[in-house]
Amino acid sequence: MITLLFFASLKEAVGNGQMSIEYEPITIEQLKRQIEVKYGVNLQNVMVAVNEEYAQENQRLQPGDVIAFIPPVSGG
Amino acid sequence: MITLLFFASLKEAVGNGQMSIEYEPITIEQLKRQIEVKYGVNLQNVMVAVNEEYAQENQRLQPGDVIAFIPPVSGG
Amino acid sequence: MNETLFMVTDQPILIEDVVRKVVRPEAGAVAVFVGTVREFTNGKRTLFLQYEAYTTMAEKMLERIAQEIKERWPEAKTAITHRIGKLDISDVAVVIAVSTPHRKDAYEANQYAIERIKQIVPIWKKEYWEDGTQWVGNQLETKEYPDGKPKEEDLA
Amino acid sequence: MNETLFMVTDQPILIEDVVRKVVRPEAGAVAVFVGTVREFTNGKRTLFLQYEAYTTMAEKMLERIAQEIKERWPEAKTAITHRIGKLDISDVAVVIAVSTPHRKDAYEANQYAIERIKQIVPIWKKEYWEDGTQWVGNQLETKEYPDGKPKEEDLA
Repeated sequence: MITLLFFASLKEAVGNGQMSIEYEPITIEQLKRQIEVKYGVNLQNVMVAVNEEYAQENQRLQPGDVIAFIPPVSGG
Repeated sequence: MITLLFFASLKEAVGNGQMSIEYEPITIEQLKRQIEVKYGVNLQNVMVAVNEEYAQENQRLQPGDVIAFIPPVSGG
Repeated sequence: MNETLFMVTDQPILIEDVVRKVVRPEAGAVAVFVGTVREFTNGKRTLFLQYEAYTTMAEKMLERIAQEIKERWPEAKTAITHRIGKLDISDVAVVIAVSTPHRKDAYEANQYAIERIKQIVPIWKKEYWEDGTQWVGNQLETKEYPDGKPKEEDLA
Repeated sequence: MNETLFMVTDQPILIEDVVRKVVRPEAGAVAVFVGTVREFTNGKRTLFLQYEAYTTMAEKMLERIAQEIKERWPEAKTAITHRIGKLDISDVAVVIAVSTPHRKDAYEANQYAIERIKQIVPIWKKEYWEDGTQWVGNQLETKEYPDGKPKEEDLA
């Protein structure tokens, strides 16, 4: 299983902050395309963290990964 | 009368933080020379405030002035 | 040390507490940044804000920023607390405290910290106005990112 | 406003109090400088400090610094409290808080304030070491003033 986390505007757009999906040996980039299609969201400027560390688009998912979609941050 | 105020190292050197002297129509520079001679102190790097405002050496005393001798400051 | 130097909390922040974490005998200077909720931004009046965080990761990123500071200013000690939840005008959203032996380093390291917070720490704010709401994207004042946030229509 | 923005006090300083004086709806950033008593200076151990002030003039000069800041950064609001009397290691000697709408100004104005304090505010500190004491002269870190203070022998 893979855990997906959505925050802020994305959470509202997806309608859910957290969900689980079946593990597939795909890259983050591929996962982003799937999400975009499924939820009609634009992830172009969205960073992705794998297990709480920012990850490159070409990183491949591992079983048990927690994948967070991080829209441009606005803390401070 | 003129009130003289001494602070920090100068206060210790002069042995007194405050004293009164007779008014004389002299400049601050002349007053400094008098103090230096009388108390054996060096006022070369000492700023002078007249009535709580920094003053130039050529300013002339006025009756009732409060003259403060201000060694290099070290607040903060 | 049991103190938590890097915190995301839903409670009001006491500036004194954050500063105390970095005060130490070898440091003579603490530069502190206090970010408060501003009422007007670009002429538009904010009623209140709602902050959301990916808390566990945000605290990790705050710690990473402190490590980056340590690499650049080896004598610096950093503590950061960021508040989340509903914040009213003038409420304190973030406190950054950096202590160093000499003050110039403290100011520089502190500015570095706030810039980095606005780049990498997963915290978001939602503005509530009289006529609507919006999640705010990248707010780096040094640089404009017109495309730095998903557009409302993309998220509908 | 009844608050005293510029204070010299013999009581411990609450950072929160000084910051609160400058927090306001139009300001989103407060830069704060907290000066604490450092234990070691040039390798020499300080036991404690004694601060003395020409209090009435010092408060006037703090206010003048705030006016100078206002001329350079018109949107800034400044509050400064300086403590005098006996201070132990890590005690807070001075707190400078400057609020501005945008943070860069707050940092710059704050740095300006501490530099000016070290130039024109009549406050002096006396260091107490294990083997003696000394009134400290000009301590501007940006510039050396080897002749910036009366020599001990001149004062004997």
